[in-house]
Amino acid sequence: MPVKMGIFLCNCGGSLKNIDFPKVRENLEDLEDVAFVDISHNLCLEEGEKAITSRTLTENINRVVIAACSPEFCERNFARLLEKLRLNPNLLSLANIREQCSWAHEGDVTRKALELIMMAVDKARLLQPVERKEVAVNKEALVVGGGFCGMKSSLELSQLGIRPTLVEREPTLGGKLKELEGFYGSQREAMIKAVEKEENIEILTSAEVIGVEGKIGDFRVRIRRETKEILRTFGAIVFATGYKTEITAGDFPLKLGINIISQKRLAQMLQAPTLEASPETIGFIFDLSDENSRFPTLATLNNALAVKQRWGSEVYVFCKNVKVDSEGVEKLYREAREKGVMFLKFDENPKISADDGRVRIDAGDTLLGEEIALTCDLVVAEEKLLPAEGTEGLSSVLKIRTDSQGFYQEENVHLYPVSSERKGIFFVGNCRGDLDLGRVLADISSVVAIVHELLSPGKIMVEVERVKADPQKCVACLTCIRACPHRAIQLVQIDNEKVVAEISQLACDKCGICAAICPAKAIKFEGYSDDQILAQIEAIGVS
Amino acid sequence: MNGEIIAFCCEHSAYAAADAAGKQGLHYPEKLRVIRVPCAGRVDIIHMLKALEEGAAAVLVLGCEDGLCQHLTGNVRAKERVKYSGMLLTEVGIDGGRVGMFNLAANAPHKFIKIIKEMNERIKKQGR
Amino acid sequence: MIVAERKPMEEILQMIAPYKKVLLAGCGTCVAICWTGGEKEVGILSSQLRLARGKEGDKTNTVEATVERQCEKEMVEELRDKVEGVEAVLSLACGAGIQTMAEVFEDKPVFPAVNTTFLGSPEGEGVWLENCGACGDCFLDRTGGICPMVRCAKGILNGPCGGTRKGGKCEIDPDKDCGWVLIYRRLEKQGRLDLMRKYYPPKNFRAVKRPGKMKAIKA
Amino acid sequence: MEIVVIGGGIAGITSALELANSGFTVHLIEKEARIGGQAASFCCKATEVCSKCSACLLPQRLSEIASYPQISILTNSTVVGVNGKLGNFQVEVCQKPQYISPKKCIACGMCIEVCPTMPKAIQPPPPEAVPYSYSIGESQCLYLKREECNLCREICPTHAIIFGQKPQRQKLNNVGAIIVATGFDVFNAREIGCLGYGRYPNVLTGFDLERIFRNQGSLKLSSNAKEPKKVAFIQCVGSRDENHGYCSQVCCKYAMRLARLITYQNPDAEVTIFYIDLQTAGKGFAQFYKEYQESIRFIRGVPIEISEAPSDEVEVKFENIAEGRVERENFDLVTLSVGIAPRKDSWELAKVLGINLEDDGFFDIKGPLNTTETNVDGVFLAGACQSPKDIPDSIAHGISAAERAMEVLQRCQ
Repeated sequence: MPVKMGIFLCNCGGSLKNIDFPKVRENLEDLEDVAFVDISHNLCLEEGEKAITSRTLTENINRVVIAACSPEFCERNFARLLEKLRLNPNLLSLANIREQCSWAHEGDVTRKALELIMMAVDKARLLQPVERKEVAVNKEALVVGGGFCGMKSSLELSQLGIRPTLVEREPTLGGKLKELEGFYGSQREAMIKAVEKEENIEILTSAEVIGVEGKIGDFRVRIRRETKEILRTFGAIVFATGYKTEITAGDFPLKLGINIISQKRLAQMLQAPTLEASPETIGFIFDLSDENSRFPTLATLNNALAVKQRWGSEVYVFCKNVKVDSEGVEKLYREAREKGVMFLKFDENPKISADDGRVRIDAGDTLLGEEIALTCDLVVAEEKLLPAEGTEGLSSVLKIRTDSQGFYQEENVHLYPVSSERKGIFFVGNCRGDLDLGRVLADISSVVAIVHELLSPGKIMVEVERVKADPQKCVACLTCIRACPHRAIQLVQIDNEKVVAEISQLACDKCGICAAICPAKAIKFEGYSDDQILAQIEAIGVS
Repeated sequence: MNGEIIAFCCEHSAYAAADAAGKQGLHYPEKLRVIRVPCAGRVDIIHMLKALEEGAAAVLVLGCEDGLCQHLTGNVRAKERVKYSGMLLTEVGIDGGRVGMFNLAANAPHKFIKIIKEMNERIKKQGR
Repeated sequence: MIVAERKPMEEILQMIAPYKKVLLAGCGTCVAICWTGGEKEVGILSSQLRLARGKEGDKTNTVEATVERQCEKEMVEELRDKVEGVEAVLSLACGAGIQTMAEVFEDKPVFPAVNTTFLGSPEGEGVWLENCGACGDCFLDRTGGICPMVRCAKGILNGPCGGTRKGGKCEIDPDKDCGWVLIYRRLEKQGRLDLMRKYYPPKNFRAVKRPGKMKAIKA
Repeated sequence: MEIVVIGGGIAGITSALELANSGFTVHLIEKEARIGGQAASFCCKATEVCSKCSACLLPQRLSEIASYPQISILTNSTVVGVNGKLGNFQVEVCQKPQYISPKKCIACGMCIEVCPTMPKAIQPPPPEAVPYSYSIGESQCLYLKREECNLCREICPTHAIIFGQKPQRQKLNNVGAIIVATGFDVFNAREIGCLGYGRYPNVLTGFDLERIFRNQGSLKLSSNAKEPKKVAFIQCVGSRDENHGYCSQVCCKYAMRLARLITYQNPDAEVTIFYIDLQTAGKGFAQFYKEYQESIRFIRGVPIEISEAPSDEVEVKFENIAEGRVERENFDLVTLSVGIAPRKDSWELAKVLGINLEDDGFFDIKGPLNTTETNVDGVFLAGACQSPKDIPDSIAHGISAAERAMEVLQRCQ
């Protein structure tokens, strides 16, 4: 069908005075393929919409060029309007003559406005419709990790009508909850029971994920359960693989022993029904190696309070900074101080030495401005929060990047909070970093909300051929597959012979990296194709 | 074309920054022509060369801040391509600095203006 | 796969200096995959040439074409119409392709725009490693599938040289693995270490640069 | 089913988008003339590299919500009455007169040209404002004062200006759930008199700095129009004191980011940060801190007093712990890192909704595992109105509240 273009110019209520609209129209009217050029006062309001509608229908145009304000304001609305008019929304081309022309310059900018419109016109000529269709998705979700996050995510998912499968590599559910006492410990039994009772949740214990293929809506996951391997498909995957704590040898000068212990060991001692002799002086130390974790502060405050309550010991905390930036921690800190816990803040790491069966700490206190020497019966060492065992292996199975500490996800604020670079794969809780309870809970419900939104309709609307590799030109060099940040491309065999790259429209996030990198120029990104970009470049300065 | 500056602007950041500059009434040289792209990673070497061939004085690729590319590597790739294009230009005796890649955020109109003005100064010095 | 690198611009400009209208012929196979002579690179070089010549006030007229395999006469033949319309051909294919081109169009000067460097395999995105020296006398059967002629900096047939660094790195280039350490480890894994004890008489060497590595600068 | 979201800041916007994506009709009720909340006035703090302040996350969401058909935005509006229960609330909303209809205004700026007052009674919107429409200040407008002038109304091409409006009340029926996302008040530094805020021109708050960088792109002192050379940041102003038993969670980070921006723009600048405890936790932030430990001077302890010194400088009196004495030092600029305070009018809304406030004045939650639910079924919390939160946390909390609302509604149906 030959191109027939309608151009609508909007003078924004007559306010774009530094553009001579009649002159612009004059220059555009005689262009090839242009059916008409209309000037309007306010295309964005109802009357503008009516004008576009009637002109488009009566003139029977098949390309729409609109010169108006920034696409940020108007693109979605005009695209919607085109759809209403049974025109493919991709046949719309916009020129931003307000924010980036009239408002950005002083004096007459008619020429620039005309050029911007010419760029849009030349691009419009080359635009092709992009059809959309619904693709069915698998409505089941996979949750990996049967700890607090995994169980809570599964429960919330099932409440929203998504059927989760919960995979845990241990023989029983519970994860780190099994080690914790107090508030979390009290939640453990109730939670496990609730998960087991929920018919919608399928539980696979002693099972591990060993392979993930496919894309959102259709992930093919290989799970090894004891000796058997199961292949299952899921619409989305939520990783809640948790953390581990560790005392790193390099960070702490002395080895753990009877009187240098971990927080975990202390918690166990506190739980023990009897103790030979309760320690008189206890020292806690953290901030020795780095300061990016809230975990040591929280563990110290909770345990220090428990020590005070249970044994009444003298408690000293050595640290650089008390990390109080999560909900309720400042109150906990105050309570600890009121109960007599002493906080000593150092700049340089304290010296820790053995002293006749006890432990001596030499530290410079910045608040007192004095050197302090303290001999403790028990020293509780700093524990680091690290990704759980196997996180690295899983991330390479998933082809997903980890941060410098090995946690899932690079810090990219656009991907925050729980989404990964692969659509349909999510991370919650401490497997993606050091989070406190409030943040963990927010993680869980936000991932549940996103998964629900994706899967519950049972289908996703996709643009069929927005980005497409031409099988005739593709040489299967794998460049695009290696470059695609969203892992949306794979090789497929067509007509039983040639192997070519195929872009999954479900997984594709429309960035165009593949189109730019393809050495055979086989990939076309409709709307931003080479032709369309070059047409815009060539249109500059022609008028 | 006659000495224009072409800026390929990522729609997640630089394009919005350009809009914000207009909204705040911050003025910049009229010779700027913005081409909207979905990610700086879409911009290819040939786009930059073609623009210069057509007579542009300079080409800018403006993408998201380092580490903030929605497509993870788009802005990094763009930077390398710009570097490579600069080398190709130097090879044929053209100032490689006439192509440039800069990172900025959607809410940084002042940075946008600064980039455009600096590039304009550069090409002015070369008599374009 | 054949790996090639683009020639320095100066050289290319000199070659085509006498000709106004030039055909840039790419090849869609090996050199396309190693980002040197496919359709994309043809476009870039052609634009670069126009920029270079345009500056001198002498605009080159370039024609661009890429065939699937330039080493095939039948495929090169498809370019006849285009070749007839130009004064010279600048080929971005490997040495084999350039020669086929020159053979098919005997009356036209055909120039190489690339240097064919080695037989390589991709190591990752944009990186190719030389693994094979195309010596014509393969003995990978005895070295666990690792060629010491190429992977050893000294091309020693009965190695290692004795200068291997800690961690199995090469004496000459500490960034590279010692080829013979790699061979030892491979044979060890296969339980065929006895092969290390065998002596191999000198081979008939041909000039090969080793070990070659080409890294594309663009992404 | 309809849902009301009270508050159009980053948390409320996120909740609204999430709910609308799941098919709900959302009424977003904003007290101010524009949505965007506090985050709209934050600047980009990137230097050579991005400092991950997340302030740039707002513009994209704003432009998305502006053209979302299932979300109706009611600006200048407050919730004045709520009846009913989960699944069927009736929400009464009062809308202040706007004079310029945001639905009709196309921000062409013709009204501002003809406005005869000085300063102009009509003001343009800030760059990312949603709705992007002009507003009229009641105190300057001649018509609103004495019905004297009608110029803007005559020239407006879309007839968007309407005078003589009265506050309008409307009832939203069939509201399934209410999400409260009213955000926070910036702590008023005037409350701590000895810090001199409001008295000395070169004592500013962190939020002031954000606005200055945002609007001007660089920091110049108002007194001499020069870039400040010696800058001090004072942490925990309005946090962690006798009246505020919590950490505001954002101030250490914004102070360090702003400090870096200042030293980047003016390499001669020397920045000192006075602090109690540095909150360096969070992905990658410790690394950030490490890199700047050398170039920024950190002093433990919060200054006692700030007074004026000659030539527009500010004198800071602080305790030098290492030396054990009180010291005085002059700075070109002192920035008070003010914290997040609960909204002053929280209790009014709490009364209307029947929800509880906790000791610090933030809205109270149902239990430690329900950080978005309140004591009233069907009323949820999102963002910093529940407790101090930075932008990413507010976003996560916003989505979280939306999810809880969806789940509860699904259950009650």
